[in-house]
Amino acid sequence: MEQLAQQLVNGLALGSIYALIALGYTMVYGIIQLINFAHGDVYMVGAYVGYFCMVHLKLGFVESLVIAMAVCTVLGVVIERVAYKPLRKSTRIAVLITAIGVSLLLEYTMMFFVGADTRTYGVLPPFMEQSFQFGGVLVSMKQIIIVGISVLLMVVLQYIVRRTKIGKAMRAVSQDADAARLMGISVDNTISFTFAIGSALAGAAGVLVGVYYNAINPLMGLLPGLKAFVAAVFGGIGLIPGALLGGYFIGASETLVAGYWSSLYTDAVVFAILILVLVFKPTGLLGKNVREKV
Amino acid sequence: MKNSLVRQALMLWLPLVATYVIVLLLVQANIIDAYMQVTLATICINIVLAASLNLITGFTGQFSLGHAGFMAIGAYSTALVSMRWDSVFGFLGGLLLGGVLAALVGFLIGLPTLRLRGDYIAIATLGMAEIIRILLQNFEFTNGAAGLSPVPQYMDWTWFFILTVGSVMLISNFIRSRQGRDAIAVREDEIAAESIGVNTTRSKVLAFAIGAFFGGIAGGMYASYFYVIKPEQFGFLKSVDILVIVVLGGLGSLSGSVIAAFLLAIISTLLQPFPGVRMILYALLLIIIMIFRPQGLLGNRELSLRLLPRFGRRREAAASGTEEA
Amino acid sequence: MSTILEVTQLTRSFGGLTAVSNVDLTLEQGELVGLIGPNGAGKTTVFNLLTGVYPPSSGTIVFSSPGQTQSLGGKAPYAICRAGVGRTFQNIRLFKQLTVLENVMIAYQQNQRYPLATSFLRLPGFRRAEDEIREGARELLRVMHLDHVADELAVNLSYGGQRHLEIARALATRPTLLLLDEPAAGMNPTETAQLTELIRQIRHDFGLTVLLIEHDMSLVMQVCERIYVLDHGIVIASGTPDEVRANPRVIEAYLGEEVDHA
Amino acid sequence: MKRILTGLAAATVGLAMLAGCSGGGNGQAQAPAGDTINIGVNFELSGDVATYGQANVQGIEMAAEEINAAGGVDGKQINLIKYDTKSDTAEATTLATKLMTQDKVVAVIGPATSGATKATLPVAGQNKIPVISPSATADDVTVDDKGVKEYAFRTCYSDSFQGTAAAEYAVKKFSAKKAVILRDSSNDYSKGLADAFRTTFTEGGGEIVSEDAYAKAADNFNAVMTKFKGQEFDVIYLPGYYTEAGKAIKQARDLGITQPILGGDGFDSPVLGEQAGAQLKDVYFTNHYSSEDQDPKVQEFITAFKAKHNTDPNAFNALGYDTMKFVADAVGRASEQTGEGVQKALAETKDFEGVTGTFSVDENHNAVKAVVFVGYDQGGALVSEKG
Repeated sequence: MEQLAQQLVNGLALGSIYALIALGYTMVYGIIQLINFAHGDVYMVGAYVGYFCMVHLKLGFVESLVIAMAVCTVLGVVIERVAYKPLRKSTRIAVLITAIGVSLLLEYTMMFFVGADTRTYGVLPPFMEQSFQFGGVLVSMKQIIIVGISVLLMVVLQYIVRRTKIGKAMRAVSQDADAARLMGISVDNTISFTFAIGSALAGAAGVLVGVYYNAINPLMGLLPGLKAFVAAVFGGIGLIPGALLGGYFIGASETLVAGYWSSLYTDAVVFAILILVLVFKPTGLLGKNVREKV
Repeated sequence: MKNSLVRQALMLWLPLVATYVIVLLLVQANIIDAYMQVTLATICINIVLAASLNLITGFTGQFSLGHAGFMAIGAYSTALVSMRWDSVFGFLGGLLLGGVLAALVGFLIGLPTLRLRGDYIAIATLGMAEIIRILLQNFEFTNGAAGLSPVPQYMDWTWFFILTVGSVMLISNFIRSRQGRDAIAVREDEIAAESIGVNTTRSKVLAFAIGAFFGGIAGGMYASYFYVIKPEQFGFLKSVDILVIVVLGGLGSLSGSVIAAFLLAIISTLLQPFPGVRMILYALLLIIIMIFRPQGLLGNRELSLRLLPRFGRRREAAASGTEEA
Repeated sequence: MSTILEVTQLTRSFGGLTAVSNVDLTLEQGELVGLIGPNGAGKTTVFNLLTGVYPPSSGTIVFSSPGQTQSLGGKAPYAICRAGVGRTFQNIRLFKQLTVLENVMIAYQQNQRYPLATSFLRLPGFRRAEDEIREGARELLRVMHLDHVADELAVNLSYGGQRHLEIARALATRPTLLLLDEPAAGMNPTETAQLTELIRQIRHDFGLTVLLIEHDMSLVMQVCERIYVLDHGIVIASGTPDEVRANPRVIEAYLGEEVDHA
Repeated sequence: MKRILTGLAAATVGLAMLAGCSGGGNGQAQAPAGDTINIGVNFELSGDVATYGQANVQGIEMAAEEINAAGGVDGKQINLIKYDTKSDTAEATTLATKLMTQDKVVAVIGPATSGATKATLPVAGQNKIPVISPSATADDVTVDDKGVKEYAFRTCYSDSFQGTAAAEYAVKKFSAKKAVILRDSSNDYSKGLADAFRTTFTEGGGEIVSEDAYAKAADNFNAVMTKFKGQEFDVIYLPGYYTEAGKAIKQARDLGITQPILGGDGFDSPVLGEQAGAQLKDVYFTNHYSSEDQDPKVQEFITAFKAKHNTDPNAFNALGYDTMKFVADAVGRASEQTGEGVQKALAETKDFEGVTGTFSVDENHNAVKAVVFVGYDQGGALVSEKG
């Protein structure tokens, strides 16, 4: 029982990170139906910016987090404007290949400058190294920070999407871009804004992971990126609550599989669950079936 | 009619045999040196991979991100069988077994998932390939992460030629047949295809399984040439590499796939002297090509899945009435 | 004359919305029947139910072809097509990037099977089977006056040409019942007149029963022997063109919409 | 048919272009033959295992610069021709072929990993050019059931050697009766070490109470460590690389697991300490040398490396460095400057004094050298012990 609780706490922290990345995936997919494979690498860049701020500029955790988010925001918008916008009218598969190109470009440009070797965030402020015992379950301050910041960001996101003008524009464009354009919404700006928000969240996830595991490298974005995408599909791609659900579900199932069976099979189980979900509920757990007009 | 059949057969086989003989002689004379032979081998494998994925993604319109999984099945079958029965029959048996197993997995995975819409199939196939890789990494008989070696090398220019040309011709024959046109109809408009009596699920699963079969064959070619196979070689990035060839050449253009396989080999060779920035240049090239030529090298015409280049058809139609090559 | 199609109490709802409600409809062998109604009346949904695009929520569809009577409800579209029901689409669904000939060939080949091995290995019989398919398809193109554009891409045809091609493709499946969804939409009066003649002719030549959705009232009144009128998913009237024209409920339903045509 | 013709035409053009660009394709400037010795450097510089390849190459390049600055080998400068395998074994074979047939090298150093190295060996045999890997540890890299592979060499330990040494150490130093193993499922190095450890440990009467594995680039060891925590054992054997091991150690200690953790030379990197931080306690690993070693060779290497790269060297750096010197030494002793000559000289190497130890090449082409146990005691202080 204690072990189960401990595994779930671990899963919660991991799930928060997946959820943060999955949000960016799902929003971008929702608005331009692109599987943005470069998204995991934006997360990697966020982790490196955080590293640079904390280790070289000796900034605090919060400042570093904000700077990383800001840099990633700019990066996300630049990627969208330079690489994806010219392809707005092309097939989706062409854009996908471009996304893969951007992903490789980010990975290897980063590797060119910092090398392939792992970097560490070094010694963290003492308050972050604390941990607490709750009846046999160990909860570290870092886990609390990760979950806390993730939840805070998700609340902010929800506010932006539900309550602000730009959020409404985002929803309108994802429903029907042409209709939104007729209503006077600048579709291009809305798409850029979506990339900006998604990238900021990925940047935050990067710094949180750097702090949590204290290890970053230029290829770190590939696997979490893939899994976050799985999370997004799992919950129902294009849906913000779906990304949250998917992120936490995958975090929890990974830790449980590793804890009770074998960590050899965590990824296999995650993908198997995904295939089953797709077969029985193709639009994801929260997705609605969309009827094609005949 | 008889005459034109003979003429067509000659036009098909003469250049093929000539290519085979010329390359064979050049290899003997060492004008095509060892390095070019390896590169040629890579190209042949990539042609079969790309052609088979093109059948699934380009012709049938089913977006697959898991082709490396089929390749892995073929590679491991060929390796295991030919390591046990170290003879050309062991090699061919393993190759065939690999293709059949890959097709079987393709069938089993395709049957439930091919009902899904575009991107979901991509993710389901990605998941399938990852599961295959993880299983290979953990099975005892596949020797885990260390992989299998030494795989007996049976692939030489003759086998490469036979298997590559054979695979491409079989795929091409399939596409230009009743079943192939059904598959193309599915890509063009699934609902309309159903409405005229095409069993779309059957068509998709068939194309998927055939693509998987040839993916497996390509894997076997790989295993029997490169001595060593490891699960990590068949990861997500391998699937992406294959997809890049297909898209670069043009979705729904077999000749595009062939050309793109050559082009990427040339690009790779040109980039080799720049080890530090090789991947950066490759990534930039990929982005630039997609921005300026999103439809792939062979452009709209081939992309639009004409069975023959448009002008060719016109001319032939004019020359011989109902004749179509 | 025998009944070819008998629809009873056909109902379909999407979520809370009932698009088609308790529709009864009967077609006799060889008839040419119209299905009309204002926009959003559920006409196309009836077609989609008849052809298996959606399964019905309730009700039965019984289809009789020579030697066989079967229920179509819940069958897959391709199976319904193979049973002998062909259709066209209101929002034209051609295989745009294929040639006109290929569009028809794909439909035609569904009844001209040869095994997979023949395809792969070009076994004897391949060429003959392919020639038969191609010739059969060309013949239909001639019927639909499309033979001169056989090698054009479908997407490059004129609007009228595309509508003709849809019919040719549907004919190629060798149906006994043909469902035409607004075949004259977007055509000018001359083209419509030609099409009217063509529909009559193919019905005769191919021994078809035809169910037609049409907005153009002049066409419906001219060619149809009987008419069903649908409004809000309910059959509000049926009968000969004259009877329907005189029915006050029909006039009411059409009030403000195309009254001048009616 | 048109399409096949088109394809063929393209194929012909492609071949021609390939011939064109590969003929003049040796981008590296090559001094006229006679003044230089060409040595191939065939490593994973991008892709999955770029970390190891890049680290090896740093060592190799540093050693080559030192050799050239000191006048080269027999007055000839060493010219390194470097390629990137993209962590792909097929590409490793392709590039080895290119180095041996087009670039006319006398030896190829690399790749870093066992699978890729094995994939280049048949080519080495055909062309009679030795391949020397600094870090291909799998037992069957240099020898298989047909006997020793004539053109294969390495400067690292073989897996079974290290795994066995670790198991013996666990029994001797910690009187361990029960052990758990956590290995990296995605590389054969880890599997090889784990297998050897398991065999030796159980033969000595010990018991492996639990065994699990993680995948490469894993971040989260909480789950598996939580599972281990519920078991009774004396040591953890963690035969992985520092990239994951540092995180695993930290998470284990954070969860309150206090048993000693043993590892292999994959631990040897400053990153291990940076990741584990203050939790790097009671951790020991088999290694080639200790940075504490007062041997001037070791200290000079560490100082020079730090000056150049601004960080402490790891095992890959040191092995790469030694491999270059080892190859240069053999080239200097070779009767003729050919692959065959260098192969003979390599095989005859006796008491080569490297940073990673003084070693000789045995009949199986392994570098025979002593093992050092390096570790951090319960207070986190660096300790070392000769095996």
